[in-house]
Amino acid sequence: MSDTPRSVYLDYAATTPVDPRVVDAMLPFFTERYGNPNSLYALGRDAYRGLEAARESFARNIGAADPGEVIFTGAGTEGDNAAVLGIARAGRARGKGDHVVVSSFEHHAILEPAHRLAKEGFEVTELRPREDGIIHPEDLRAVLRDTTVLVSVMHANNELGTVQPVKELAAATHEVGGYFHTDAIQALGKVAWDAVDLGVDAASFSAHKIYGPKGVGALYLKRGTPYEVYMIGGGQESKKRSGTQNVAGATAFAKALEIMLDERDTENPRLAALRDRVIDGVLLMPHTALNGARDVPRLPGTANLSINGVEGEAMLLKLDNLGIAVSTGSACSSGSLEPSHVLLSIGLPPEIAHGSLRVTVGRFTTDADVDYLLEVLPPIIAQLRAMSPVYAKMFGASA
Amino acid sequence: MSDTPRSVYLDYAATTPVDPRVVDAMLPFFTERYGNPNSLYALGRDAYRGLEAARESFARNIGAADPGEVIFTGAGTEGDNAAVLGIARAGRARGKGDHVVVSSFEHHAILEPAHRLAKEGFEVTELRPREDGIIHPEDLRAVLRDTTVLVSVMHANNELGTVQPVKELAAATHEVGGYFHTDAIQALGKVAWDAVDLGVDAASFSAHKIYGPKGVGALYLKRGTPYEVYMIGGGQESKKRSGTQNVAGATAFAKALEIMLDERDTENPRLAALRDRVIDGVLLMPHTALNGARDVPRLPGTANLSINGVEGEAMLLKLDNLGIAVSTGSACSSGSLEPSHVLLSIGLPPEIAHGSLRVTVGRFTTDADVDYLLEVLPPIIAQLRAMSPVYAKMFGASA
Amino acid sequence: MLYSDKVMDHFNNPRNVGVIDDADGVGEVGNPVCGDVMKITIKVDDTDHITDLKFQTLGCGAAIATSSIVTELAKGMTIQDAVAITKKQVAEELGGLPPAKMHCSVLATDGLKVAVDDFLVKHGREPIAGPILSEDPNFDPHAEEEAPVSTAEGAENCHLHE
Amino acid sequence: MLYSDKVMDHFNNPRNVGVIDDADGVGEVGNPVCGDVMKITIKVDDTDHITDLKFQTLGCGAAIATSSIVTELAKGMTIQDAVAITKKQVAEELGGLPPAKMHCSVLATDGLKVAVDDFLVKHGREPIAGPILSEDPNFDPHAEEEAPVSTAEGAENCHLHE
Ligand SMILES: Cc1ncc(COP(=O)(O)O)c(C=O)c1O
Ligand SMILES: Cc1ncc(COP(=O)(O)O)c(C=O)c1O
Repeated sequence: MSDTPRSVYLDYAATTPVDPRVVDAMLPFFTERYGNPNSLYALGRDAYRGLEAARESFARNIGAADPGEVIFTGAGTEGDNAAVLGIARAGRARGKGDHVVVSSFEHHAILEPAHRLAKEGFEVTELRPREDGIIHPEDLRAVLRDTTVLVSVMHANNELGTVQPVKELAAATHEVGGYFHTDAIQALGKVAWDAVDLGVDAASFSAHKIYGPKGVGALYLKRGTPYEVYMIGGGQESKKRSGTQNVAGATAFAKALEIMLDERDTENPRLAALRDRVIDGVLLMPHTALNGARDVPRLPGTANLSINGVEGEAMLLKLDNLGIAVSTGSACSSGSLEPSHVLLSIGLPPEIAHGSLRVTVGRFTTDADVDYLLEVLPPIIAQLRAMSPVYAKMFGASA
Repeated sequence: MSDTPRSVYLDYAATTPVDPRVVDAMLPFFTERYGNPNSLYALGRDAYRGLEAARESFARNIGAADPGEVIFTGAGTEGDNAAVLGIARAGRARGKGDHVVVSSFEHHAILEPAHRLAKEGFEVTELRPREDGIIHPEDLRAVLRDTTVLVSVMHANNELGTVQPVKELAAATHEVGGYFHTDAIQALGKVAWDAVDLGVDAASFSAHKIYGPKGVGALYLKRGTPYEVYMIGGGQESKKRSGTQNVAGATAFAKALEIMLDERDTENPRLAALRDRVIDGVLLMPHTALNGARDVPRLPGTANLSINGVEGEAMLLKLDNLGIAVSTGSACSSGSLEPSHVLLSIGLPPEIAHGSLRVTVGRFTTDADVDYLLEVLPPIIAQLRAMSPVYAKMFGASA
Repeated sequence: MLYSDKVMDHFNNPRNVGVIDDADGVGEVGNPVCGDVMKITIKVDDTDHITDLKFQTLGCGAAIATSSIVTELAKGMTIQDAVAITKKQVAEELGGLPPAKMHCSVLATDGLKVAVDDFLVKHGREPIAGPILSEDPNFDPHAEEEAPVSTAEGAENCHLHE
Repeated sequence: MLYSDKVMDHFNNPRNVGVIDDADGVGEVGNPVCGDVMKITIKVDDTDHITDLKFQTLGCGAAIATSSIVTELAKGMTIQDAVAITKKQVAEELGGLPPAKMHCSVLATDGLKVAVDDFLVKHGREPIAGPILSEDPNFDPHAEEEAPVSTAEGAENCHLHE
């Protein structure tokens, strides 16, 4: 174990540092190019050009048919709320029906709006993934109806890292005339993303997951998709999202995506190798397992493991003592006693889900970081298991 | 007229440059203190401390009873939407009734949500200001009912700069048991603002009007105020606003407000003097008038003038040619032919409202800037009036 | 919303501003209530060619620029060709107009049409210009544009957009 | 959510960890399904004083810290005093607990109570601990906290909060 205090960030799925190149791209918009992009004079036009340049770059990089299909928002959560509430309500108003399908391992930014829709009289189906961490198109087909107005399935699950067959899911949804939205917040910049090719009607994105700033998101809304506007007022963003646009943030997001795509071909294999070292290293310990199937499409950087007989928060805090940042699906920070709904959705028993460990590697992760994690983790696990009154009973004596 | 190209920004009510001190306060949160404030490990706790320090400072500076009453949002518009929709709906659910009052010269970020409420079956009264640009408490009293659940009147009007008697309006609302919200986006940092003293139940704020970044807002929500959460998901901001918090933005906003308050005692009189020079200078021209009464409480920096016989956008573009940025209430940039609803609300005929000029001075405005405006404006007005087929007819021959 | 360079050129250096005192035809369209009024005066020769024309406009940048370009386009044309100038043509000549400004090009072509008909009627001839769009209460200047996404509130633009 | 330094100290250096093999009383409370299990073993002398006690805990930082502090508090106490230790007292001793973690302090005091009653019953005496909160299916660990603002959905916290 190293003697000097270290700081090893392995929670890139939670948030990322802003890349210095992204900071540089955004800085001029604070003090120089500060105009309101809706103002007619030179300073406003300049800000407008900055905003539209960001929109064009972003639209191109997500394969939108035209830049007007990209709406900048104030959070990934905002795009999720706007898409689920807006498409379902407007679609129903168009007479399409009132059945909505969301996967049961969506982020709460999707699930909560779906619950709100249920209160408004929509019929909401929560479709469970299989144990492999995937929503299978045939499972979706089995619940689709003629009245299905909206299906929302995330592109990559934030806890498991499993990548969903979005193209097939969208096609299945279109067979019954429904609209398909995907929360692509974890997928963007990591998996191939082309709106036209995927055939989705809407998608949400968040900048702070790809080395952009927090509080900046985007919503892709294919032209013609029914949509009741979520945030209303001054009519900015072609009347689709009111509020003075965050030009610096939009510029940052576009730049962040450009960098992701420029570096993806070399970065993805590097991250996948680091992730595989984490997985293999952890699986050397007894009573551990990878969550979700190993051989399904996966994000390069995300590993979610069950470490039986320990409670996740305790493990997290012990790692934190040594400067390592990871996350867990235990009930830890929640007021409720329920562990991660994602892990439960793929069939993990709660007592196992409480001991899950999510490690996500990213742009600044090195081999040495993984070495360090794999060096310090086993003794921590052993120590916590030794302290447990039930580990020996449940899993056999050896820690 | 100066020979060198100049850039004179006189549209501080539209947006402001970010103060360099604010940029400095925010920078560490991009690349160093980048943790997710909801994460348990050191980096997350550090971000959490940053976020809570911003909340405490902001709460103290708006006179909130405790920091938990401040919710950070992704735009001024978001706070307006959240307050109007959230309080009215939750208040009605509590059995308070379904009558809502908004002033007719609110920002669209209030009016649009009010219209949405009307579609949901609320009874919405749009209360007109008097010609002086003020909502008089007795006029509010005259429309209040036992069933009034929400009254929303802006603290300072963004076009006129007139400051509303919020304390009296809130008290009148409380007499019938309603809740009072104010859009304090233009007032913050400029007029005395103490939530407890004013007695408001909710208020919205936006950072980019006080030298903070765009895309950052805050909502004050007095403890106990009924509220249906607007943006739902991960449950951040004590479950009152989901989405990973923009720690850099919150820090920037808090810092921006601190600077405003630190400098207010010297800055307000300086700005008021500049504004008065603008008003007096413009009124020297024939067929001009100040919009809103001169002797009512006013923001220090905002002047709104009618310049008869010209169209606002043309005037704005001519000034822009000379490097001056101002704004107008003409229908200019709007698809509709309607001029500013604010100017119409105080009784201006549309043909006069089309010729309005809003000049707002701010932190970086100098006496020379005002000199320059007053030097170039009269010939522009004369030129445009000479080009008008109706000026001579309507206002007499002399331009 | 951005104006093309051509629009800005015509706004800043409008061609043919003024009033022809002994005009053969006069057209005035628009309404100060809507913020736009255009007056156009024309001289027409024996072969129905427009030999000179001048305009005055109260209105926004686009209103002034479209007025100016219409006078430039029409100069030398026959009155028959002049009334056939379309708002699309005007917009194209200017390198495009922001969607919200398309109604301005109607104002300019309408002014010209009214002036031509005024000339014809004064000379005892039949008017040829056809309906004057900007005076039709049912005319929707945005009819040809893509329908905006429903806002469910039909939010009109905020004038100050802030 | 921030833990106090005292909580972190007890989490990182838990006192009295282990099992007393010849314990006079044993208490085990909690459930792996909920993520928290605590086992406590105690030695009691002839004057009903707790002379030694050890614990094992599967659980979060607060669960381990509250277990640790309870053993420290109870050591040397009479069993009567020990069962009177409240969750509030435990939280205060630790310099406060985050609201979401208040239920952990119940677990620790409950474990001690069960161990004391186990000792008493084994010795043919009447149990004195009263109801075991964490085993009451209707017990709401948050009952004493301020009710959160209605989210209209009753949104529970996101576990990963991101
Ligand atoms: C009075 C008022 N309300 C609301 C807003 C909207 O704020 P934002 O643009 O930050 O959404 C503004 C300015 O934009 C304003 O001046
Ligand atoms: C899959 C997914 N959806 C939604 C969100 C919410 O995004 P934001 O925090 O930017 O609102 C996140 C992460 O926070 C996420 O991982």
